[in-house]
Amino acid sequence: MITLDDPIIWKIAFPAVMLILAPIIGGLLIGIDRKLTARLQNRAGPPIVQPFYDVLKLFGKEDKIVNKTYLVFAVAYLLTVVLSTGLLLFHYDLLVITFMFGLSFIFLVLAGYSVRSQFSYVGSNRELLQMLTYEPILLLVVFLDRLVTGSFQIDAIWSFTEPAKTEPLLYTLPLALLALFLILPIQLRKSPYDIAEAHQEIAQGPVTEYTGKFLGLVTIAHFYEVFFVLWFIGLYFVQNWAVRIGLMALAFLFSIVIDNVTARLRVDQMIRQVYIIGLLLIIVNLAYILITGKWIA
Amino acid sequence: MDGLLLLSLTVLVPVLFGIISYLVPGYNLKKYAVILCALVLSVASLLILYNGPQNLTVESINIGMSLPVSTIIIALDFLLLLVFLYFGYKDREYKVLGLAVLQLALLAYLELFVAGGEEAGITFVIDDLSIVMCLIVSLIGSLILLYSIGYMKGDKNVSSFFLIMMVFLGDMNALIFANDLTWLFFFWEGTTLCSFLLIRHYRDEPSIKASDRALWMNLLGGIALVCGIILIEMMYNTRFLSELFTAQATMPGALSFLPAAAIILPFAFMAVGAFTKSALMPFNSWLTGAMVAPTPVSALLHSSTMVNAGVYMLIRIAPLILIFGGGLLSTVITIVGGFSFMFCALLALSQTDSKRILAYSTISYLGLIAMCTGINTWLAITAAVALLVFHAVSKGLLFLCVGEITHIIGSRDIEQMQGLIAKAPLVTVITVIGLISLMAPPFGIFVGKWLAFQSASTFTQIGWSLVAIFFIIFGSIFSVFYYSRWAGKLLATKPAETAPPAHHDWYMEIPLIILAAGIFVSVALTTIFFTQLIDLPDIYGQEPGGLVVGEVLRSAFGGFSPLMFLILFIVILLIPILIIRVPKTSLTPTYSCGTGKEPDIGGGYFETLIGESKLLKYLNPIGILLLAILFLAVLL
Amino acid sequence: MSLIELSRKKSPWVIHVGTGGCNGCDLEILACLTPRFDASRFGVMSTGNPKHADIMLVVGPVTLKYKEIITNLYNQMPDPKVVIAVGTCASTGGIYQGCYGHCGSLDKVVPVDVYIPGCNVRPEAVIDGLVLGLDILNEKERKILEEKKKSKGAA
Amino acid sequence: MKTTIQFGPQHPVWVEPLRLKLTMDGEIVKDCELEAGFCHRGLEKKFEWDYNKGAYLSERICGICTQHHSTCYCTAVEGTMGLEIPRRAAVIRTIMLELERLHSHLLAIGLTLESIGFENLFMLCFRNREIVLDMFERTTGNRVLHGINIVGGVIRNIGPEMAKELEDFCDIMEKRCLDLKDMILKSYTIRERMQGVGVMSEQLARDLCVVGPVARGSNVPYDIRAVAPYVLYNEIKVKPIVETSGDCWARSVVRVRELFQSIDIIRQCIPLLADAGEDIFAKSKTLPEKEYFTRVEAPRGELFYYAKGKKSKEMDRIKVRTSTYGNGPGFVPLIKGSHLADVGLITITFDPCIGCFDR
Amino acid sequence: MDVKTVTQQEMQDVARRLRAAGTRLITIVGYDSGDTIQVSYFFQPFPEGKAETYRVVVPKHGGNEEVESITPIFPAAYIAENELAEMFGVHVKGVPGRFFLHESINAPLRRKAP
Repeated sequence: MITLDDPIIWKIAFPAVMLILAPIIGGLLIGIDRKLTARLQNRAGPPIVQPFYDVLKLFGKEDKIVNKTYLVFAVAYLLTVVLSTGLLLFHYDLLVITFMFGLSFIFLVLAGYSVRSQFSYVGSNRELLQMLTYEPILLLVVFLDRLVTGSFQIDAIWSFTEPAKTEPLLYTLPLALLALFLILPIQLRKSPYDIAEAHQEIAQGPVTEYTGKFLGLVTIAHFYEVFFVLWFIGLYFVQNWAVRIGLMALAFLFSIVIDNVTARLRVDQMIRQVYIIGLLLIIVNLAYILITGKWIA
Repeated sequence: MDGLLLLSLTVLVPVLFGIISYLVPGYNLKKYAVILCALVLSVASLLILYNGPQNLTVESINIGMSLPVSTIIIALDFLLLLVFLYFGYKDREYKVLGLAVLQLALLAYLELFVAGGEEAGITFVIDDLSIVMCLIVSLIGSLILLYSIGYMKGDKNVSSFFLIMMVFLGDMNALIFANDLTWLFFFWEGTTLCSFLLIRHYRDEPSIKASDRALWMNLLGGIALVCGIILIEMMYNTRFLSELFTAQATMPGALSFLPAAAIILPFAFMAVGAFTKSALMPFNSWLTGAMVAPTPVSALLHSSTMVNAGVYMLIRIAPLILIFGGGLLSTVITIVGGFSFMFCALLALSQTDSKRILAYSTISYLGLIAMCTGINTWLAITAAVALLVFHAVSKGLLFLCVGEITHIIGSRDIEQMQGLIAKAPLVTVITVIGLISLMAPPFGIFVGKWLAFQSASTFTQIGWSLVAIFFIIFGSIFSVFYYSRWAGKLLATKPAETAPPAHHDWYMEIPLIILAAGIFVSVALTTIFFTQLIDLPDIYGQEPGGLVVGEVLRSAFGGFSPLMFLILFIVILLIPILIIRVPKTSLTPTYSCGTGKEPDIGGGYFETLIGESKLLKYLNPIGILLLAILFLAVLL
Repeated sequence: MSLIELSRKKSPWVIHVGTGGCNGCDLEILACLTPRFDASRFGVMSTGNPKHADIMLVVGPVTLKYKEIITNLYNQMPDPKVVIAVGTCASTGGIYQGCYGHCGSLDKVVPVDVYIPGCNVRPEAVIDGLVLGLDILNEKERKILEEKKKSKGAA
Repeated sequence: MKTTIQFGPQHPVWVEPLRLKLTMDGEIVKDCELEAGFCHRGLEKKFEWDYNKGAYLSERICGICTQHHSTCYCTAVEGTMGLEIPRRAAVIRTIMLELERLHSHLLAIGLTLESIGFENLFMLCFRNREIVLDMFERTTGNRVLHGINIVGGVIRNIGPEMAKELEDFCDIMEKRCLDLKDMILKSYTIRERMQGVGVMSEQLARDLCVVGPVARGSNVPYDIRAVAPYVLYNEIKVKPIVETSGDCWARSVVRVRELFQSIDIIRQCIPLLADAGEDIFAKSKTLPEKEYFTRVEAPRGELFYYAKGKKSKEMDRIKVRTSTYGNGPGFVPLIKGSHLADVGLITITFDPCIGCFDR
Repeated sequence: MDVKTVTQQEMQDVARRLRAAGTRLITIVGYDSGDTIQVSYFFQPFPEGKAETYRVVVPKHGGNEEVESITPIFPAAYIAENELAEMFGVHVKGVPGRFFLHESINAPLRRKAP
């Protein structure tokens, strides 16, 4: 008899179900995002399930293909994102998850590069620059996390945040959370840092040349990404499920609001700002950890 | 099997075959000599692996009469320096002349005044580290030899080329096994000579210039090394590396003005020697200059021989530094390594010449290895050895690929390599595999970086740990940048581009295929490698619980399974490759705002921002400053 | 109606091509996407990239220089696709008839499915035209499938 | 090797066709080549017909500044005839011109903001613009192409009730524009993107003889309403609004400030309607074989019509020199050396009207 | 409107003088009267003053008419001169003469000689 307290439920069944639900949640979030954005702009906006209509429609379209290579990488991109989401849900090593998520971006970049198209090329270049921007911050946050909890394992982080042991990570790493919020727009591809897919400059960047099914696959990958990024943020800071979901919602709303009150910045501005502000936040937080001695060697 | 026999197989046989190939007429005969040599070398190295660790003492050689090896080596050593003097004089290169004279003086001082009596000791040590190194040198070296059969066809200096290549391999093997420091010094200078001769292979203006630069920088390193040896003999009273572990350090009267902590000084000198050999930051220019040499030479220098000697030395002395309390020295080595890692990656970002990119990336990865030896924990040294192996395989492969690509398109510029996959699918796919193996999980370099990251997280002083983490993160990201850009260039095809029938030169392509397979095999065997071939001195202790649990690499903070991820990686790429079919009817041109014109793509190397001319003028002084700090750290 | 057909009706992505009109209709198309008229209620999204688009909105008489470009764009759109001629000049040439610089109406260049008359069109008319185009999308797909079946049967 | 990018003719950021061939090094544009003519219909040839129809044709040169085109055309033809239009017609024309400036500037600001990815404010601009279009619809019956100018005057009157509505409209519009101004001028990201980007120095502006907000953004106070007053601008004095920095920011700020200027002018015009007589058009005379040219300050700058009559109902030659035509040489030197991300922005702050440019 | 008719050479001098005085070029208008092509240059003194018009009359001889360019003096004249060249089929020195028109169309505003 399996009860709700059975570790199997939480270790295997729950992650598996979430992995299947992830694109649906991600899609719905994007739908909510579009609706909210529309409301903020005084529009009615599309229905919340619009992203699914879009994807389904794309699967019913003809494929116009440039070559095989970029299709291979698109599928690889999707699979890698799914894989990293799975690793995240199944509580693998955080460092490996971060790198796997980075690998998905590498695949996207290679996909963009391998079509010899003007906008794909520029978009891939920008995608790389974006990676250059957010990955250090992300890794540093992971490192800070390890410094406080003494492990890269998610299980350890979670057991660490149990209130019985010590205070939630949120109290020790508040600025790291802010740094994550700072790179959130890059990962969710939202203004002010949505430069790789800057519609008004380079069409859709690396995604420009995809049609039909493969565009649909890339879109699904994006659903997973949204889920991944929010789950990643929710992962850290508090043990309480309600507060954790609240934090995810906060991050999501934050990204929507920021998207709506900012213009898109240029690449150089993005790199400068994220490096300066992000590194500053992390260094201050690090100093705080070191001074208060809340770290484990 | 007899260790001595194996040793002579790995050291003397290449030299012998080299001489044979030099003497026999005709390319075909030379070819067979080379192939035979490669075979013997590979088999010998595998036998050494099979045979396991042992210590050997070689005192004399019997060829009719008994010759003391030490004397021969000392004689050869002086001869070598005279050769350097000759070249310095010939090229009017006064730096070389001066340094060679200085080195001669120091060597004479060492032999005449410092060297203790003729006490016997272990002259060659075959331990796990040297076995790993020997495997790298012999296996990858052999493949490069095979490859150069195809590559050097028609070259007019091919006889001397093969001779030097093979001597180089033998010399390198000897260097790896040498335990007697004076012998080690001879082999060390031997690699300098071989690389010098190989770099000036084409005998034209740029090669001569580059070779002279390589020579004087390496002579500088030689001086540092000989200083280190002199000091070791003075302070530790031994000339055997293996005896240093148990040696008692005493400050000799002549050096009594130095503080007590200066017993670590010889290792600082040896580290500087290693830096020059590995071309770390202030000395990087010789390695980038060496790109004028034929590509197999570059491959040899970068992957299996020359530069590895430097980091090998660092790994060798790392436990000694730990024993004799050189924490500060280690920290500086970390900084120098990390500095090279990050900034050479940044420099590589601004390059278009594929060989220069590879050169900078080599320096950057050697920096990472040096950094690991600086962190100097069990995990870090493991990371260093792992990186050494994986880097050698991937980098060797990439250099050979570049050589082949140069043969196909006649250019080393990565801009010219656009859409190569349509022209030469095999070599392109292999190159892309090589590139991905240097940046992406789960390949070897990633395993190494992961270990380095883990070990940097445990670095004893948290402040320096942060600096190390910073270097690792940014260096890795920069590497990802330039490698993926290059890979993208290779893959960028026009729609419906058809391939002309490619010409296959199997001498060149078989090594490529073997090395590419080697990348996958090496990842698959990672865990075995870590359990079987990493045996570190007791000073490091053992990682609690061990590094490998089942198929999973595990550190104190986390773990992952390379094999599982390798399989996942292959599956992720194979599924689409097998499933996707592209019908001819659905081919379309790319979106070009409706004009229907094919775009040119390229550029974007940020030369104005991070070009060599911009960065190096700041980086070189900083590198020199770091070296100064290194000595200060020892003396203060 | 299958799920895909339903979503096809719910998610028309448009590409807006101005070929040489007076801008009036272009602006009304923009107005369609903005708060007052908000065609995104029906899932309309302006992509600006033919490879992602289902519906091409063409404004203005096709000028000689633009002729080739509009064929290129049309060929890059994946099936099923609908072309809508927005405004009188795209439909017939309008007031510009007889000018030397253009080749008349849009249907001389690419097949047109929906004509929206008016000089200039009103946003309501544009939305109406879009909705008309949605049904044609599914019809076209059915036709394409039938043809495929036929050619398979013939083979 | 460099990247070449075909920026247009069909490009997501551009409503109208224009092609820029950009040669890039990374993100920086090294060279820029302009190709136009994708909108060239041959209207100057077409103008050689009945001068009454010409007013409608001139409106269709450009759907954004239709009023200015037809006013300028009519004034030119009236000039050849020596025809004096009734005062009421002049007032109505002035009101219409300024209304049109409002909607055109709102459009230009909105598109500028969209080109830097600020969708929210773009939507806001368009929302405000709808009110202006409503006003057009109330007064002329059309949202975009109004068709009220004929040679000799206008064909739609603005009655007292409508004048009242116009007043209300001015109040609402002013309030909304103030909000908009606050949002644009105080936004950090907009300033970050626009300040110092695409700087046209005063010297360059004078050399290239650029017009309109582009010139005024570069501290060249060139405004036809002040330099060569037409319709009612003799009475209603207009002081050119200038900004000194010459970048995208300055050009946009000029437009934002001109919104208030236009509202102010409309406000001044409304009382004049009351005692302006009842005639809204004068009977036209026969077309003499004379030439004449007129200029008006269109939203994008100086608009020039040259008219030459024939001894029949048909015109002999109409030359239209639009404002974008004057600004055309301006953006190529600015794009060179800028970021790719700024190419769209720079061109859009010139507010290019390709329909005008190519005719 | 008063028009001063000048020769091509005088026009160059006029242009130089006006440029030095800070005058703006409004535009260049071409007109085909049947047997001549009239090129009118419109200038606006700046900051104030009345617009000035200068006219150059080029007699037609079968498409080989040459007009001196003022683009070196007034960079703003580039597009206008281009248009003049392609619309009337005259050669304006140093100007490519193909900007707006599709390659299948030549000199649409040129009239047949009476």
